[in-house]
Parts: sequence; C-alpha cells; structure tokens
Amino acid sequence: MAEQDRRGRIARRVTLELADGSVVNLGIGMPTLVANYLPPGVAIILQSENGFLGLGPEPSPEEADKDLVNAGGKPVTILPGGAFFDSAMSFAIIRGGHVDATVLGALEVDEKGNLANWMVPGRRVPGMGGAMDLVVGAKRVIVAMEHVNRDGSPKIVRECTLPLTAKGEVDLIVTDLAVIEVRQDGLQLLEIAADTTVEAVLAATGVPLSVPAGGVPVFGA
Amino acid sequence: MAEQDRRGRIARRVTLELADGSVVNLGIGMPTLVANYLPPGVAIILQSENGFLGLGPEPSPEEADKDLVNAGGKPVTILPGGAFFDSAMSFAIIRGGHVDATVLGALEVDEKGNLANWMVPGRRVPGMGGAMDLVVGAKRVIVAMEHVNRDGSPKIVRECTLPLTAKGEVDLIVTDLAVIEVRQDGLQLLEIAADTTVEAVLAATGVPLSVPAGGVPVFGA
Amino acid sequence: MAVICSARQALAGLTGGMSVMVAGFLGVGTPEELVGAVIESGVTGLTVIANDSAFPGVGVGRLQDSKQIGKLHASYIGGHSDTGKCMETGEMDVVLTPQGTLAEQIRAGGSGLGGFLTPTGVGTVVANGKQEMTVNGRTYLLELPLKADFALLRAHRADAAGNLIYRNSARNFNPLMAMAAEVVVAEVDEVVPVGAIAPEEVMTPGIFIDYIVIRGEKNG
Amino acid sequence: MAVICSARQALAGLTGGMSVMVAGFLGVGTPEELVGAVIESGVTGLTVIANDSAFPGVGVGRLQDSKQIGKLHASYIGGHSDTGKCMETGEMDVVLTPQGTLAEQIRAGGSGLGGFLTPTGVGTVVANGKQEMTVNGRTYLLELPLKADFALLRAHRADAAGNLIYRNSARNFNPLMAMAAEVVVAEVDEVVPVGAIAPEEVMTPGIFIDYIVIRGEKNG
Repeated sequence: MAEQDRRGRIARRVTLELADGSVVNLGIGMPTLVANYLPPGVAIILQSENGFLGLGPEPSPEEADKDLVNAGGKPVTILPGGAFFDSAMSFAIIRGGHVDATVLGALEVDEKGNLANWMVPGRRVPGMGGAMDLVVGAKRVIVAMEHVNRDGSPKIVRECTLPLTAKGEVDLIVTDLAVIEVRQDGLQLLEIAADTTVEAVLAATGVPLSVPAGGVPVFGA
Repeated sequence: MAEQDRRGRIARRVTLELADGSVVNLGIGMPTLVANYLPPGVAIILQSENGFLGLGPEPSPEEADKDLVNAGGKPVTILPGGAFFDSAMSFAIIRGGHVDATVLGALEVDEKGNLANWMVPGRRVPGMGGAMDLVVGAKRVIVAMEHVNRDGSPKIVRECTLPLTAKGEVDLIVTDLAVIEVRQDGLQLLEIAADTTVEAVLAATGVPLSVPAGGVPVFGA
Repeated sequence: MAVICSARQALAGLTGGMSVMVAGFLGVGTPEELVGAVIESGVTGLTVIANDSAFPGVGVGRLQDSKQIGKLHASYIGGHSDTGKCMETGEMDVVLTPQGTLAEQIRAGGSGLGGFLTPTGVGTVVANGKQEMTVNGRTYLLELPLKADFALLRAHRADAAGNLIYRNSARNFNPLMAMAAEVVVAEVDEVVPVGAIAPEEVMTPGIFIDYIVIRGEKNG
Repeated sequence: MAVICSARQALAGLTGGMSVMVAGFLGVGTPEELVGAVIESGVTGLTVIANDSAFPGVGVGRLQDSKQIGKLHASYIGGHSDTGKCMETGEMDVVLTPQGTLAEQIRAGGSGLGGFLTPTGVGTVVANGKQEMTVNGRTYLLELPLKADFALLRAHRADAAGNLIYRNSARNFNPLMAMAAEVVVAEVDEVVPVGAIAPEEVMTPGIFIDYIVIRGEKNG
C-alpha cells in the first residue's frame, strides 16, 4: 500500500472519532489531512494554536493573506463564525480543556499513554511548540501515525525511550494497521485494518496488546 | 472651613502630583473630585477598574448609558482614545504597574505607609473591591483624606489598628491640613495648608513628623 | 454548539447546592432574566461567584433578597446590607476576595492553571490560611482557581454560533466566566446570523456557550 | 503617550545584552522594520523572547542570521537550523518552553503576577529544575514571569493615542508583549486620528505604547 493511501486510511479512520460540532486541533503534517476526510453531515471547528477558531481550507495563491496562516505557517482561511485571539487566550482554550480532541503524530507511544513526539536527542531538537499544552489540555488525545518506523521497528512500545511530550495523556492510537485504546491496564486492540491480521499487528507492536475474545472488527476496507 | 472647601483644597493639591499624560485611578468618593481640578494643559488618562481607560465626565441624564458606569456604579462617559476590556485585563493593568498613580481615601495611614481603608470590624465590612490590587499595583499611591476623624482623633497614626488594605505601599498623604511623604525613616512634612500652623498639624497627627529645618511651604492659599 | 432556548430550559440542570458564576459589576453586565429564572427555580444553597452582591432588587442582589445563596465569593458587598448581616450571623459563608484576584481566579479556572502568585493581599487578612511564596525577593500569595457548574452571562449580541459581543463596561467578568463553567448560558439582546460578527470583533468565542437566551422572549 | 518616530529613534536606548521581546509566529506578526533596525544597531548578546526563530531571513530568524542573540526563549526553533546548531555548540543559550507556558509567562510579567501553576510539562524535561506543586491532587509546575527591556510589536493600525489593532492571526504574542516590557515599540501600517478606533475595537490600549513606527517611512 502506498504511503499516501496509508495516510488517507488513517485520516479517514480518525474522522470517526470526531463528533459533529466538536472543537479539534489537528497537528502539523498528516493529522492535517483529517479535515479532508470528514463524512457528510459532520462539521468540526478547527482550532489553530497561533490564534483562531474556525480554520478553513487552503486559499488559492491569489487569495492567500500573509497575516492568516496555520500553526505550520502555511496560508489558510477562516470560516464564517470563526474568531481571532491572542496566544494567551489560544492556550487558555487548549490548557483549559475547551478542545475536545487533538490529533497528533508521534515518534513513540507507550502502554502507559506516554507520548514522545518533539525531539530526538543529538539529532533534531525543533522545540515542542504547542504540542505539550495540547496533549495535556485536550479532552481526548488521538495519535495518528504509521504503525512502524521506516526500518520496521515498532513505534508503539512498552516504555518511551525518547524525551516525553507528556505523561499518560494519550487516549487512542490510530495507525495504518490498527486502532488501539490506551486503558488503565494497558493497550487494547480495538480494530485492525482490512488488509492485515491480528498476528501481524501484534508482531509489529513493541508491547503486548489485549485482543478481544470474540474477534477484532475491521476498518479501512 | 466648610467640608466642601476642604475637599476641594485636597483635590486641587493632589492634581499637582499628576503629570500630563499619566494613567490614574481615582477612588470612589472624594478622590473622584480630583478630575475636576486639573490645571489647564494637564490631561490625565483615567482608568476605571470595572473595565476601561479614558473615563470621561458625568453625562446628562438623557445621555446616560446603563452599560457605561464607573467603579461606583455611577453613569459616566468614555473619551475618544479610550478602550474597553474585561476585568482580568483591567487588573493586569493595575497589578502590572501600568497605572502611574492611584488616589484613595483612608480610614488610617501609618508611618510605615500601611493603609487601612476597607473595613471596620463589627461595623462595616463592604469588601475591598479593587482597592487592594490598586494599592499594591499602582506606581504611586496617594492617600487623599481629611486630616482627622469627625471626633478630632488622628487618622495618621504610628501603627494602623484597623485591618490593612496593603502593607507599606502609601507614598504620599494629602489632607486639608498637610502634605506628608512616607519615607523609609518615617513621615516627612512637606507642606502645610495656608490656614494652619506646623504646631497644629503636629497636634492633629498621631505620630511625630519630620519637619524641614528651613520652614514648611504652604499650599491651598 | 449554542442552543437558543428559554431561560427556564437553559437552567433546567441547575439544582440546589450547585456553584454559579454570575457576571456583572454592580448589576451592569448581569443577566437579569437568567437571575429571574434562578429565583423561579427556587433552588437554594447555591455557591455564587460574582464581583459583588449589587443592590437590593438588582443583579446578584436579587439572589441575596431571595436567600438562595449559601456561599458567596465576591470582592464587594457594600451595596446590599443583607450580605454583611448574613455573613455576621453565619447564615451565609462570604469569601471576600480582592477584585483582581477574583478575576484572575476565574481566568485560571477557565485556563487550566492550578493557581497563580499575586502580591495583592500580602500582609492583610486576605493572606490568612494561604501559602506565601517568595520569588525574586518579593512575597506573593498562592491563589487557587475557581470553576463553577453554571455561568450566567449578559451579552449584547450573539451570532448563531454563540460568538458574543458585549457593550461598553458591561463586559467586565463576562468573558472570564464564559470559560470557567460546565454549562454556560448567555442572555443577549439579539442573535444575528453566522458571519454577521467578524472574526476580529468576537469578544467571546462561541465554543464556550451552551445556551443563548434572547431577552424578552417567552419561548418555552 | 506614544511618540511617532523612526525605527532608529525608537530603538536608541537599546544596548548590548538587553532583553528584547519580538512578537510574531513564524514571522507573521513580527515587525520586520524594527528587526532591521536592531540589526543596523549592531548590538549583540541580546536575550530574545519570541515564540520561534522563524526562518533564515524572516522575522526573528534575521537576528539569528546576524548572530545578535545570546540567549533565546522560544517554543519552536525547527524553522532555522542555525538555532539548534548554536544551542548544541553552546554559542547560544536556548530555553525551550511550551508555547502556552511562554505566552503565559509573558502575560504574568505584564500583569504583576509572580508566577503560575501549569500542568504542561509535568513528567518531561521541561520540569527539570522547576518546583512542582500539587493542588487538588493534580501536579503542576511553577513557572515564573518574563519581562524585557524592549518589546517590538507589529500592528496594523494605531491611533495617535497608541491604541492598536492587529490583523487576523498576526495578533498572536503582540498584545501580551505590549504589557511586559519597559520600552514598547509598535511598527504599524498606518496611524489614524484619536477617535477613529472605537473603544470596543481596541486590542491593545495605547497606554502601553512608547513609540510608533510607521512602515516604509524614513523619518529619522
């Protein structure tokens, strides 16, 4: 399966977690795609941590406004009903629990719901931006990522080895292979992708998953 | 001297402490009068702690707007160049040191610059409103009050007996009898009113004042 | 998303002993129809968080009149003599808080902060029972956040998405309380279509608002 | 009261080693002419407080290019690879701070607060060396306020009293930094007469602004 298809599958599956009318912050990169796959009848309100609610689609080059960008610095639009505010208000919204869900990528997630997604010591230290506040503040934290690294090693592990973004805050992991819930007693396999098997998912995961006795539903068919 | 004249004298003297363009918060009651006595060429920006800058004069009854009142709940106006904001911003301005001077009344002031002006235990407990923030936050705290209580007892004392509004924050005391500065080493008599004597001021004050050797300037003539 | 309904419907979930933030400053910026609906509901023992108890017959003062308040957080109670009396007799628990601290407590509640350090109140009775901390040589009090079950707001205009605009000095505690309660109800003069309030004009984003009650309408 | 002058005049008091807040988010809302004047001034060893080091040739990134920064407080440095390199070599001291914490630190600085408790960063390297406090069973970090000698803002419009309006998402850190520095300079597109900005439209009150620099004017 091509990377683009895998990313589309992840994004499409994530949309099922987002209720109509909910306030969502989508991380830079793949999570941004989620907005493109919303089913008809489901409208979400996107929060952009650089200071507004009502993030709309990318403008045409002629319509781009230098003063209207997303958290990645890319030109965007604002929908009717949106609102601009300053950075303190933006993070009051985030930290105060007013964002229903945030969708972010990850370098590593572990069975305690710990997340590492902001730095690789000695290699890349871009800074955490708003990620630490988002992961701590959003009511629901959904990690959307490929199931394994390029070298095939697992990104879902027993214990994160990279510096954490936040401790115990991840609620759900959606990958190209599986949907996994973080529970008090560990990771629960909820669904597997149509083109894989439970055995393959378990083999690609660095920590045991609880598998429901009655069989695992399939997504992404 | 009639009470009204004494109050006018105090207010007029206070205006000499206020630089053109400075941001000032005037307490409810007598301090409010200060705005009426500003000399020509001196414009100050009045802050109203219920949420705006640019407090203007009282409107005519027809022009009164129910949504535009001062901190005493009385109808006022806002001048061109003013700005409305919420209560958190209002006190960010006050606590953050962005108010150049506040002028307040007092029940008691002592030689350490302690101020009591918000309650008399067992008698009157109206609450502190914004006074505690103002006294702590304003760059300069000017107490404007009659020199003595109605029964002639001093309001300027060695140590406040009433519950404090703030500790060591008063900079200057302006009364109908004297102008007194709070210094590290105690209270300094700066000026006396035209119709009194140094001896009378000292007798009406509950704590010794330092008196300048070369004579004391006169105000309110 | 904000639902337009009657005051009674908006307050259907309000029960005795709950905490309620009521916006306003001496009655200005207080939603009088929502206060009226609280009175009609007859619930008692409320913990009310408000700047002041206003005056008899006005704003929060009406809840003082109706004796529905069990505990009051306020900065000023001098406009309604009953509040002071009930505080003395112990009929009501009154927490007197400097206005700036009260505003910041509500902001902290809505912003997910666990508290803040303020110099206000150091060396006064306000410091009693509170932790003092010294930062860079200055002493501060640690003040804790406030949240509530309900927040009752008064705005001038809402759009259908719940975005709010306040008039003049009626803004005061409204934008802060909008963020600090489970259920947020805004009493407004009018509702305009989405898009009629520009994104840079919005004073409180609609995501905070659960119910909009239009003044003077008996729609429920 | 705000004085209209050239960028050079506005920054006359800026000397080496001072602290400077620079508003903006990846260059959006950053006063490029004021940044240019800092570069022209040649001062070095600045402590810069900004959301990010933007990109080479853009916004705060230009001060990275010109090597005038001794210490940087930022939440994101991934757009300018030199910042990370200088951090590694020790050439620059970089304090990486979660964006919400950074915004709140600046707000605290401007608001006279001695600090605040945030849950962000607990259990991460951000907690290193910071005091942890538990309130109502939840753990928080005590974060301290930030202030600066200068704040450099980018607004769209000012009135002659210094009241500011920002455009769209260019608002970001501007209103916060406006309150947190000794000398505050706003670079604007235009200045309108007092009264042309209504009191309810003002985003930053003029009392915070010391100097207004009109873009594209070489008046000094």
